[in-house]
Amino acid sequence: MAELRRRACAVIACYARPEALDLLEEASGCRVAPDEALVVVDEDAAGPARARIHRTLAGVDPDALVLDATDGWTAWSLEGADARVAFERLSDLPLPTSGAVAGAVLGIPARVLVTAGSILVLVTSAEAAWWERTARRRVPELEEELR
Amino acid sequence: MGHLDVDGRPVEVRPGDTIASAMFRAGVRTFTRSLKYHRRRGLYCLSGDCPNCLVTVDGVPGVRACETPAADGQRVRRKGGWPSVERDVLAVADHLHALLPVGFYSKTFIRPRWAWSLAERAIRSVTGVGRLPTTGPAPEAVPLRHRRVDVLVIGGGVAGLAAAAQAGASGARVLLVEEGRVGGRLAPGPVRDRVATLADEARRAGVEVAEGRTAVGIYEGPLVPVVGGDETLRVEPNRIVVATGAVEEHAVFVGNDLPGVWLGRGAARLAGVHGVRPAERAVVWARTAEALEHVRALREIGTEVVAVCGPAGLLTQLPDGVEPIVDGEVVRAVGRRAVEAVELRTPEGRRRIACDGLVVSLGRSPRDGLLRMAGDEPAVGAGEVVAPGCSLDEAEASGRRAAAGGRPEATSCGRARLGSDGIVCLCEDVGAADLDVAWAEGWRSVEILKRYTTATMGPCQGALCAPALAAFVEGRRRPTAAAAERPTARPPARPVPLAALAAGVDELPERRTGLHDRHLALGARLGRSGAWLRPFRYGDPDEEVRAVREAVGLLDVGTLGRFLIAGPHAGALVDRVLCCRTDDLAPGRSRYALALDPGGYVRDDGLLCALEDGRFLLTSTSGGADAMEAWLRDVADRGGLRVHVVNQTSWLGGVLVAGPQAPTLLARVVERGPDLGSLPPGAHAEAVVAGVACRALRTGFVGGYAVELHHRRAASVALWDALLVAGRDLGARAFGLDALDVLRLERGHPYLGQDTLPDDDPRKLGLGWAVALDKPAFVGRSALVRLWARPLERRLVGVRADGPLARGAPFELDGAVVGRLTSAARSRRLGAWIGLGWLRAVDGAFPERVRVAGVSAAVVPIPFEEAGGG
Amino acid sequence: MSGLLRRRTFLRPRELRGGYDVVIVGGGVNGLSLAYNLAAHHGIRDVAVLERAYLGAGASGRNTQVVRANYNTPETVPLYARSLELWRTLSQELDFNVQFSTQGELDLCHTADALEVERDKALLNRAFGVATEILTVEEVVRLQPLVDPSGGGELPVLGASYHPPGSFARHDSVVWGYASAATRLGVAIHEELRVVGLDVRDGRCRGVVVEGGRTVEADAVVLAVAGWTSELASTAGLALPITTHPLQAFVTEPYAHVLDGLVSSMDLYVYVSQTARGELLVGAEILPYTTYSTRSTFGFLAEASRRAIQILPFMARARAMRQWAGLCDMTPDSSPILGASELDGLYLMAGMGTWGFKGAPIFGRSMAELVATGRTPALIAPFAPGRFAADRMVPDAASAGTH
Amino acid sequence: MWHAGPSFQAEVERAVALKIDCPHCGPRPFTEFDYGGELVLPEDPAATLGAEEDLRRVFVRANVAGVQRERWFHAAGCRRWLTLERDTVRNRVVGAP
Repeated sequence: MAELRRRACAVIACYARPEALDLLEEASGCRVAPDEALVVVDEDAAGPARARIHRTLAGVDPDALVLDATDGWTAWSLEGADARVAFERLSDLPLPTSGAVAGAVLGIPARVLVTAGSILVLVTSAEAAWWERTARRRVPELEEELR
Repeated sequence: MGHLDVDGRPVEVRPGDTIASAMFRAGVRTFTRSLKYHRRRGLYCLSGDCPNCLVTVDGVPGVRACETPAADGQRVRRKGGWPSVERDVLAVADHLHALLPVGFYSKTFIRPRWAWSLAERAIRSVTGVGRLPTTGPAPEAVPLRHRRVDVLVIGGGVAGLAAAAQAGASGARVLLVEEGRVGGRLAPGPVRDRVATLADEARRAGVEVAEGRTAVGIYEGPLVPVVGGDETLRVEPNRIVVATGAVEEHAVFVGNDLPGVWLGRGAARLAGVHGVRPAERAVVWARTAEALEHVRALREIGTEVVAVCGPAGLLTQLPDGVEPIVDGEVVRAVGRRAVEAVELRTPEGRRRIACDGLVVSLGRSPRDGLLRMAGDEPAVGAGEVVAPGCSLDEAEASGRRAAAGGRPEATSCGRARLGSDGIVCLCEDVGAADLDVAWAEGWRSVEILKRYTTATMGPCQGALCAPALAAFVEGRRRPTAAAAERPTARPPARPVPLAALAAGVDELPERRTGLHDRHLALGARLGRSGAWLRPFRYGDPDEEVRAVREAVGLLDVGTLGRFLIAGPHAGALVDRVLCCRTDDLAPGRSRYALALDPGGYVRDDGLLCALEDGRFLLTSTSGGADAMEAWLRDVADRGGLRVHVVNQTSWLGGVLVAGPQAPTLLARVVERGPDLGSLPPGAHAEAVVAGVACRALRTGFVGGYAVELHHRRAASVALWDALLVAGRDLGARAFGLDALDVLRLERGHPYLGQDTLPDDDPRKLGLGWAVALDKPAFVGRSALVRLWARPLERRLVGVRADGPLARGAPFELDGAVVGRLTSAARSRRLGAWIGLGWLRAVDGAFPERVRVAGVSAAVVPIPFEEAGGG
Repeated sequence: MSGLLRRRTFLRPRELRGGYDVVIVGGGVNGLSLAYNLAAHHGIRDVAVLERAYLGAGASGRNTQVVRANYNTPETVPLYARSLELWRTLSQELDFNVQFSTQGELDLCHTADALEVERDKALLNRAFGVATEILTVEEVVRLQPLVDPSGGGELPVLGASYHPPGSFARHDSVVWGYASAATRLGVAIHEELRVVGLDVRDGRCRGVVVEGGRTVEADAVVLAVAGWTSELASTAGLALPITTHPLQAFVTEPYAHVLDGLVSSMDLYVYVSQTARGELLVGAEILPYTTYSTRSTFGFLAEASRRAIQILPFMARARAMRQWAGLCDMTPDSSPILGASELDGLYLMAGMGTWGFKGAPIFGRSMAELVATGRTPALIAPFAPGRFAADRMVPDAASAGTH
Repeated sequence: MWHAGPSFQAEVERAVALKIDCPHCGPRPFTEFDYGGELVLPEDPAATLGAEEDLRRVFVRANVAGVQRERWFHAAGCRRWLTLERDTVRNRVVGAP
């Protein structure tokens, strides 16, 4: 079985020269492109993280942008023994053992972060309601939503 | 085990039965009636390759009885025949071949004109493999799973299992799919023993064996969809081994489709796997060593094999009591309802032998559809599919070679045998004589013969008859022609239910703004507008229009595209993408901006706002946001610009506050920042409104005083609620797209895509003023220079009429079509019907009046009115 | 029935000569229609049709057999309306049953936007005498009870446009019918003869070069090679506003008749019909990228299956039997290119997108008049190759790319 | 750390058919991309051209049956453009210039 849960988190969008982004050490991030990265942190750590990232990037690239993109993304975690099977029902993305990929999940652009315990899927907030409804319909292994 | 209900008769089911074996044991011999001539057809291949056992099971037609496990209570109906399969009066067609020649429908029902529609009706009512149920609950959606493996093996016979075992042992992730059960089609004997041994080896090597699964096709990627087992897999393998084996060759002779004529492996399967006697007294026509195995299987079940005809070398080891007929060939099977005798041609002359079964084993045709459709994907064949008739050891070795990455082996196609007549294509009832006729008529290529006669085009997709068709052409064509090739193999390899194919296809994504629940609470009628769900109206749209014109209205504009453009070349990017001047835009100012494509045609429009630090905020239409982002990035990428394009559409909410009372309302709720009630046109500012940080843009889309408030999406509800509460006494209300349509029309503002054509440049839309042609370079500039050197031949106009205007109707002038109305509404305020549309110049001038669906309309300047404020 | 027992020869092989009045490249429905019309209506019988594979091997044998006139511009509606008129008597004209069958076309709308577009279209159609009407959901269900008004519970049907003259004809039969009628009139049809280039001398197209290097001269050369127009034109140095895209379709096993007419969805981009043979025929829109490959994709099969079930739930139990792909010439405005090219002696029947089949009778008729008389018939004048440079496009993307 | 782990890298080496090898995201089915058409010169879309040349740029396409340079936008992934070479007859990506 697997569980799909809404996960509260803060999302920080970083735009800078590649060599600046190379310096970032955030573990829970997705390097979307050479000049763009998306960092996911706990909500209460968002402020300090943003400041730290900004310091790091601005040191190399004065034009670096560090933006709070939390409202733009909604995060879902897939957990449990069948989490990978559940993911295989949603996407043909090759799932890394750990790390991040950007690609289509249920056909819409998503960011996927894999850690030891879970698969975190970020979809745009505008599409989040549709995504959840569709995912629950699509994955027989999912447990009923825990409310 | 229970019973089947076959056409209302109970039929006993025993363990291991398929529907076909149970029915045959119960005495059923006629399983179907053929398509055109209503000939009786019985069990033949017993391997899913022929159409002879297609029945309707529990209302679902086209089920292969030989591959479907029998279960208690199944309702089985045989198709074809009227009133029944056993007593079919339409079988008279079989005696009227001359009246049903090949190409029949091309040559008949030409005159009178209505003849065809009558004939077609009659044809359609009797065609096909059965009747699809059109009522009752739809089948449940089939789940999908994407799988990635190193090696996918298709087929669980000797070669496939050997390939899988070998690959598994080398550490690869291996998935083997088998249509039935591994070994399930095999009579006891050396083949079945070898299969059991190899299956063990494969499982020990970690191979995942999936039974009851059918590979649909081999597609680019490679991608191999697999159906069955209650889910659909989309397998992406690194390599594919196709080991789908072979089917015994379909021989064409007179009477070759009578019930009682068997392919050897079919008869052996019925005898050896299901323990059912295919015939009491059988003749075997053999050209393969395998035929001797079939003779043994038949004798073990108690069938009397009276004679075997074939080459001398094969007939040396026949058991006692079986007459060898050296070099004998079957020329005809005789019988009314089923085989009663066969006629042979032997070196000694013609002979007739009474029997109720004729078992044919002449050679093999590879079941190679999958392999042939593989194109240049990394797929390799193994075993009989590439070497039909190979020995057990050869098949195993071939499988192991394939696992090791052997080169694809060429497919050899058995050379089919064609008698003077007989059925070539069982599905479509095409005889050898039909092919002769078509040939004589001038149809000479395999593909046209196929289409003209419909041979190979039935449910079995030419599995049995394609080699025969190829052989026919090969026998007649000049040798230079490359036409004897077999017809193209097209997916799916086996017929597959649409429900299984549709598994996991995405529903259409739907986007919502942060105010979705608020719209529902207000009783809005929501609908799709592009990908977005948007409110069309909350109540009476006329009242909503009135609110905006006389008080204040709120519109959810969280769908608008919004882009932050930053970086050293931000200014250069917007200057290239947009055709307006951008370099003179001071922070805090905004400008209406058109984005053109390289053809000079309008792609999108929006507002460009200059921010501090050389950054810009650009808005776009709701439907155009994704394209705008791609377009911005394309221009930046090709121009080598260092710029960050941040699509903030889903990050931000947006509320439009519009109407004469908007300034009053805004004054009440602004907490910090400038007075948003007196923001001049072309200005924007940051402000905190009801506790929500906003960027406020003065806009002109609906006319009058209007401000867009862009803010964090999560704060939309708080802002919306605060505005409605604070504006209650001012008459504030929400308005939807229906009201917006009237409002913008009164303002004369075109909807891009609705009021515009793909080849509208700014001049055609009356937006030439928005182009700074004196800028040295922007996308579309050279096109505009070229286009504007010509006289204007078409333009967007406003029309006004007293009578109702019907959107979509052409503009007519003296009976000629000179344009078309693209938007229309009745404006209460103006007391008239107004509309937009495109109009062509007539003799160099634009008409001043046109007729629109019978209504006379005046061509008037837009905007129709300057609706207050401004 | 009298024709039944008569032995007929539809095609006869002829020797290839060194020159003809007209050489038509492409033995598809348009090339053959032109050949037939030249011979039948203008007495020009010294015509050769050169086909690189077999007749109808290209788009003609791969399309989805739909004939209709409910287009969306003042230029296209009358053109296809006239074609539809010719279709009605085509079997009699060619003495070959092309299996023309009028069953109606139902276009479902699941969004307000689509319904508005259909409303517009219906008004325009009626202005040209083409019957197209707007139906409510109730009327849709009454007309076609197999339709699921809930759109699979997901995308409810809001209404539909209905085009009663919507028809089918068997695609192969049309090719064979034109070919046999043209053959009877003396046209030379050569299969398995590949044209490798155009013969251009002194700034004029004087013929074609066939495989092996032999030249076949002609006063007029016409390209009717859907998908391959750019390649052939490029041998004469002509670059065209055309790209080549694949269009796919599939059929199910044949079943007894359940479905009348064409049922399509304007929002889900799928359409379904049932052929006279009983197969359910499902099509969708063209792929967005260019390709000359006619390999089918599973994405299409899966997507079209799902969309078909969404509008016609009974389809879930049907079994897909065969899928295929054909090539379409697409133009910047999604309308055909018909007329004389900028190179003297070379004519184009190209850029037909998904419309080549339905237009064939009028395209052949009009182009024959142009080639024979040098006068461009008014119906095809708006579709001249030079319209892009003249800023006179005929944009009809709303009708293109599907059925 | 930012990119995916080793099992992802192994996938990159697979034979790619109508997969597009995005330099940022790895090989993906074309359905994740928007097609941008064949690469039309000049590279700088803002350059001003004469009428003849402009007409060619706007309307004319080589549409080769063979290898073509073209643009794709990775809409579902990095949302960046890439230029690649595809054999339009075999429908395979053959290189990224």
